[in-house]
Amino acid sequence: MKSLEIRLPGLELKNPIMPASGCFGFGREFSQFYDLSELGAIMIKATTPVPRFGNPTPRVAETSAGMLNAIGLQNPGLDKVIGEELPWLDSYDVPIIANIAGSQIDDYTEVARKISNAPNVKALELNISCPNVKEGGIAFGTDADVAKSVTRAVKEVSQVPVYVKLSPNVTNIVEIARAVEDGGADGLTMINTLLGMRLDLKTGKPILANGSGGLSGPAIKPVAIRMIHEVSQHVSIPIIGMGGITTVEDVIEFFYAGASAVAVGTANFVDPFICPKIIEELPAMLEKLGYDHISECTGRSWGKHEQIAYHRA
Amino acid sequence: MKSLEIRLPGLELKNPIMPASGCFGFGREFSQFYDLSELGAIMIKATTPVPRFGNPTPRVAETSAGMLNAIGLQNPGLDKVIGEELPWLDSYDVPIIANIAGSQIDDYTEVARKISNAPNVKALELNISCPNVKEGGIAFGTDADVAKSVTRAVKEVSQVPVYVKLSPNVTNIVEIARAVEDGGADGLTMINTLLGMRLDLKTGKPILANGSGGLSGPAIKPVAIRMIHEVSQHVSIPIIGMGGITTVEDVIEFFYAGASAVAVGTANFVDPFICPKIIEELPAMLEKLGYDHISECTGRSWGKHEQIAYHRA
Amino acid sequence: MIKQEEMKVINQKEIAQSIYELTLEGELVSEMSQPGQFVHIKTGNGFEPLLRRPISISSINPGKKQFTMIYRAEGKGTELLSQKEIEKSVDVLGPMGNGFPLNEAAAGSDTVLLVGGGIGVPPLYELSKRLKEKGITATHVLGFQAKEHVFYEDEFTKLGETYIVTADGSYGSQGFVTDVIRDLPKDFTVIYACGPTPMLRALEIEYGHKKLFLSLEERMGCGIGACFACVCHTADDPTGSSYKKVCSDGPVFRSGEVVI
Amino acid sequence: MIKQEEMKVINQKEIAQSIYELTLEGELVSEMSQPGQFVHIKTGNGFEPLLRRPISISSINPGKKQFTMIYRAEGKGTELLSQKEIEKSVDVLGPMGNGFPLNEAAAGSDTVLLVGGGIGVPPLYELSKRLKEKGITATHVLGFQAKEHVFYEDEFTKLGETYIVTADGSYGSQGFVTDVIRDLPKDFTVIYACGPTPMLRALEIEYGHKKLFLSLEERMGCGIGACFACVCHTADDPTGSSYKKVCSDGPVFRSGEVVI
Ligand SMILES: Cc1cc2nc3c(=O)[nH]c(=O)nc-3n(C[C@H](O)[C@H](O)[C@H](O)COP(=O)(O)OP(=O)(O)OC[C@H]3O[C@@H](n4cnc5c(N)ncnc54)[C@H](O)[C@@H]3O)c2cc1C
Ligand SMILES: Cc1cc2nc3c(=O)[nH]c(=O)nc-3n(C[C@H](O)[C@H](O)[C@H](O)COP(=O)(O)OP(=O)(O)OC[C@H]3O[C@@H](n4cnc5c(N)ncnc54)[C@H](O)[C@@H]3O)c2cc1C
Ligand SMILES: Cc1cc2nc3c(=O)[nH]c(=O)nc-3n(C[C@H](O)[C@H](O)[C@H](O)COP(=O)(O)O)c2cc1C
Ligand SMILES: Cc1cc2nc3c(=O)[nH]c(=O)nc-3n(C[C@H](O)[C@H](O)[C@H](O)COP(=O)(O)O)c2cc1C
Ligand code: FES
Ligand code: FES
Repeated sequence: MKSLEIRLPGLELKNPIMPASGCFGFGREFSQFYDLSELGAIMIKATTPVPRFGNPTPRVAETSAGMLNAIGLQNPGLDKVIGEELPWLDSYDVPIIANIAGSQIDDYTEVARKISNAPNVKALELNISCPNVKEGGIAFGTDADVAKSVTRAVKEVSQVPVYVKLSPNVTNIVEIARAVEDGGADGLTMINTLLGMRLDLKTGKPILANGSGGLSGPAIKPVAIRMIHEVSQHVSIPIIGMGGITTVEDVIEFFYAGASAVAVGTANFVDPFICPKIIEELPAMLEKLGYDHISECTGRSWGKHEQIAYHRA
Repeated sequence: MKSLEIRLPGLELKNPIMPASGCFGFGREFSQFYDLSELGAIMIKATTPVPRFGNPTPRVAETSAGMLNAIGLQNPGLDKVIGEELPWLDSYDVPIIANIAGSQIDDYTEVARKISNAPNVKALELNISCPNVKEGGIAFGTDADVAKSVTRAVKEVSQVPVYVKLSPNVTNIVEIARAVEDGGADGLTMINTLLGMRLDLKTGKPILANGSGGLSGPAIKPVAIRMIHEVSQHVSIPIIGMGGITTVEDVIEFFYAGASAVAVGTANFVDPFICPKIIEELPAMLEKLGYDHISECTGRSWGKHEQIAYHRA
Repeated sequence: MIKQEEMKVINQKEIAQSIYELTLEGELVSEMSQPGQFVHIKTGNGFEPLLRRPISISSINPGKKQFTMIYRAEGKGTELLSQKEIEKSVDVLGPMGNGFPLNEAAAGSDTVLLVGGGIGVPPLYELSKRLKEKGITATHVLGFQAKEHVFYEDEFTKLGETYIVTADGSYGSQGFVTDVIRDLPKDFTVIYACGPTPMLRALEIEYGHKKLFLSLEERMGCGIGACFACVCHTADDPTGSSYKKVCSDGPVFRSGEVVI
Repeated sequence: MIKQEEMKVINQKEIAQSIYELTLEGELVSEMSQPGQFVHIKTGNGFEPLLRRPISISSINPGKKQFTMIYRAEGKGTELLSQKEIEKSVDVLGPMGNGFPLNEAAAGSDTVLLVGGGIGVPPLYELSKRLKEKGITATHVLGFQAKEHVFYEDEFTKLGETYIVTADGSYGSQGFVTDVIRDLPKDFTVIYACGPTPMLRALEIEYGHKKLFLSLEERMGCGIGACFACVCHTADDPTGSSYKKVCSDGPVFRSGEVVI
């Protein structure tokens, strides 16, 4: 299994596969299916300072090779996450990446300050790209200056490295990526969901109570690959890639694009065993393709292959 | 068939179904399958001042419920389109919407001036959203000011109404839509393709010779619906909707979102009879849903239904 | 425990218009404990459709390791499911959720009513059989849109008194289940119900003061409690942040527990 | 004329490792005129995969309204195709394109060589049969990766001299088709070829001065000439804007006509 170990800022990963935020809760449900210690890391559900109920239902709708969600950052709030969820997760040998969200910069810093003290939280994932909340979320992620400020503010208070989760709903993602790198980000995670909508044939109204929602799943994979390919060649911080991963081949494609680790989101709903399955299949796939270590795949799509070096564990 | 007639600036449509630009050539190939006069209109392949070969091959790659293309605006050039293609098309009773493209504003105005004189060209479609050319194309469609200028310039020289084709690869599509409306656009067509990429598992390199390409097909439908829903409530010019339409139900959904007519792109490749099939199925679907006229569907997803009025034929 | 299994199709037949009865076999059956639980089914290969479909367990045959479900083929997923032929396999995740609490009804002292609407009828069948085993003969009030959609009348009749009501009056009495219940002479002490939300709301209004158990429906993502797609507010905090998940806390709730 | 038809599966069998021979029946067969044309197949329902797959026509039986194709199941689409069972239907669009010009070879005066590589071999079979009907016995040089991929050796041998060459030498001679051709004693006047692009390029370099017809492969969108996905430059304007479409002008081109 040596061939799968990856070292990234704050993270010593047994393997580069982790569930994506919001698609795995705080791990409890999946712990009935397999040992969470098998995972490279866990990106927990977005945490806000106070508990949130989120949006009215229906919150999900299906699309071709994808799904829309408008959960609206429902979460039990910072205190409960720190008091209950993280300690529970600490019984597993797996680093936690805490996804943090809020309506204003102070929310982010409050959550970051406190949650980064939890012993198993090894990195933060700054969610400036949630499309499903009225305030904050995506608004922070679509303006380079704002993205940079919130990154900087969080960096100042965080005890652990900070990864910034980028929204694909932008004209120029490289600009945002560079801004958050400038703001001190230790890494990027991308992509969050694309904004989408589905209407009911009978009523003409949106299927989601919230109107629009975030599109995830295989449908968005080519968009994710394109963005990671582009951004990875313009920043020098590593990228955790996500967006439509369902197979071990997809994982390789994300590495080729420029990712140094990947997260699996929607696919967990379809096959709760998907993460350990991919982890199991990875070594054989690497062997078949002739790589000794997964990190050799990073950035193969780039113009120049020398650039790969800094991503290596 | 009365229930399908739609009147839009420059266009008296027998029905609101037309093939999308680039997915139908200049109609010759499809004329072997059915009578082109059955169509509401035809959006012909992008025309540039001089002939273009386009990008190297491979130019297409498949994705989940979608495809990527990087044709690169291959076309026989303005003279040949005016001299051969349009006269040939004139033997059919169908309005032509000429998709015009270029690398600089002068290209657009040159094509617009000349092509808008062709008797069967009833409207122009200003392609400021092609993701597959180095210069021009999408660059014009991602900046509101530039989009406005090119719209204005084309409006000045065009003999027929001008529809502007919007790119979905932007942070704020409403802003661009308003800018082109300000610039004098008579209508909008949306959406063009999303930027995407696929990498080859063996080589790690992009499957498309061009690297990235435009994502079309069912995968992007929720993105199109979301954008049309939003834009249609912020402009007072009509929208011809497109992006992933494959069924009559999809057509209704686009109308609900705010479209006044629709174009079918990728689906023509899978089923060459798709346009006439949808046209045939539309009246029964309207009847089933309880509408007398297709225009009643426009904007059903909006907050207020009064707004529908101006879209009606 | 929830398991994932490729289960074998033992039988599939259309028992009413667009209504299919599907029997599957596999180890997973031994995990099924309560009536009212559901399974989460991958109806096609690949991404079309992408998500699983929740379908209630209608009857369980632990001896044969078989269970049956009854569903309406309407959308893409259920349509595909209806095409599964005998001997083929179906990807099932289950059993999911918490079903109808049997021990809330006591033989002798309780009079039990089961109320089903449309595709909410199926889980009541296993429930009624289990009640019977406990010595309780339930009364059934089953509502359907129209005659052609009625199913399992005989099966329920064998277990207890059964009233069929159709919205258009084409079979049984005309109207809603609540109309029928109002006219029933008996005084029920425990009611179990499954059906469309308006039906459940009506029952809650009229019979919320009794022991009433309602099986809810909600669009689901994961089906296991991880994605927060299927939450509802708790009744004691109707606008606050406390919640229940239909998939893992439900789908059956005691009336007054959650906002429906 | 190109037609779209749900054709019936008459037979499907694996004739070499991952190589399938599929026979379909339908009216569309009566439109098939030239060897070297292809069909465009929807291998799955719905959007998975989304696009059709181009597969050459390998032999035509107009009397029975049947045709046969031979393909390698490798990706999603061909994999699905290989699962089609007898009596099921397959959505076919065809026949597409322009095939091998039979009239370029004259009985008596011409010595004809057919060169195939891998899944480029199939269309040569109908071609060889047609040549035979014209009184021309062609020589066949067929290249494969390895022994387990070799197919139709007997069929070709019945029509004319047949040399098999494998890249790994596990069957026939070892090397490339060009190695074999160089060693053949005969002087060919007309060569028809279908196979991977590097093979076609090598043939063009060595035999471009002869009558050489090459069947090209390119990723396709529409398959009918409307989308400009499959174009190649013409040889007389290799960097200009003139072009040919592989799907509708080809897939067979005369050597020197287009840049390959
Ligand atoms: C706990 C539970 C138990 C159920 N038991 C049964 C049963 O025994 N028999 C039966 O016929 N139906 C049952 N349903 C409803 C059934 O899940 C839907 O009819 C089915 O998901 C529709 O899928 P489709 O592919 O036909 O429709 P589509 O419209 O293609 O579905 C699109 C999406 O919407 C979801 N969806 C659509 N309708 C519903 C619905 N009513 N409830 C939840 N999600 C929906 C689908 O799951 C899918 O994600 C149950 C639902 C729940 C939540
Ligand atoms: C004119 C023509 C005739 C052909 N005849 C045959 C034949 O007789 N037997 C045979 O086995 N194969 C033939 N091929 C190749 C065949 O089309 C591909 O093997 C097939 O499309 C691969 O599909 P897939 O789903 O297995 O692979 P995937 O990798 O899933 O395909 C993904 C996409 O790439 C395209 N693609 C992948 N490989 C090729 C290729 N080599 N050529 C063109 N498109 C490709 C597919 O069509 C699809 O759009 C022919 C190709 C062309 C252009
Ligand atoms: C139901 C659902 C909930 C999500 N919640 C969050 C969240 O709380 N925070 C976040 O950063 N991303 C969230 N996401 C986005 C995912 O983490 C991921 O970026 C996205 O879904 C793309 O990956 P996928 O296609 O593999 O799902 C959510 C996605 C889904 C489907
Ligand atoms: C092969 C191909 C070529 C295209 N060429 C053009 C073009 O020349 N001009 C243009 O405005 N749009 C072009 N498009 C975009 C389509 O017109 C349409 O906006 C897009 O494909 C979304 O619709 P669809 O999902 O129905 O295909 C092209 C699309 C495809 C797939
Ligand atoms: S469906 Fe995911 S929490 Fe209930
Ligand atoms: S595949 Fe469309 S032009 Fe050839």
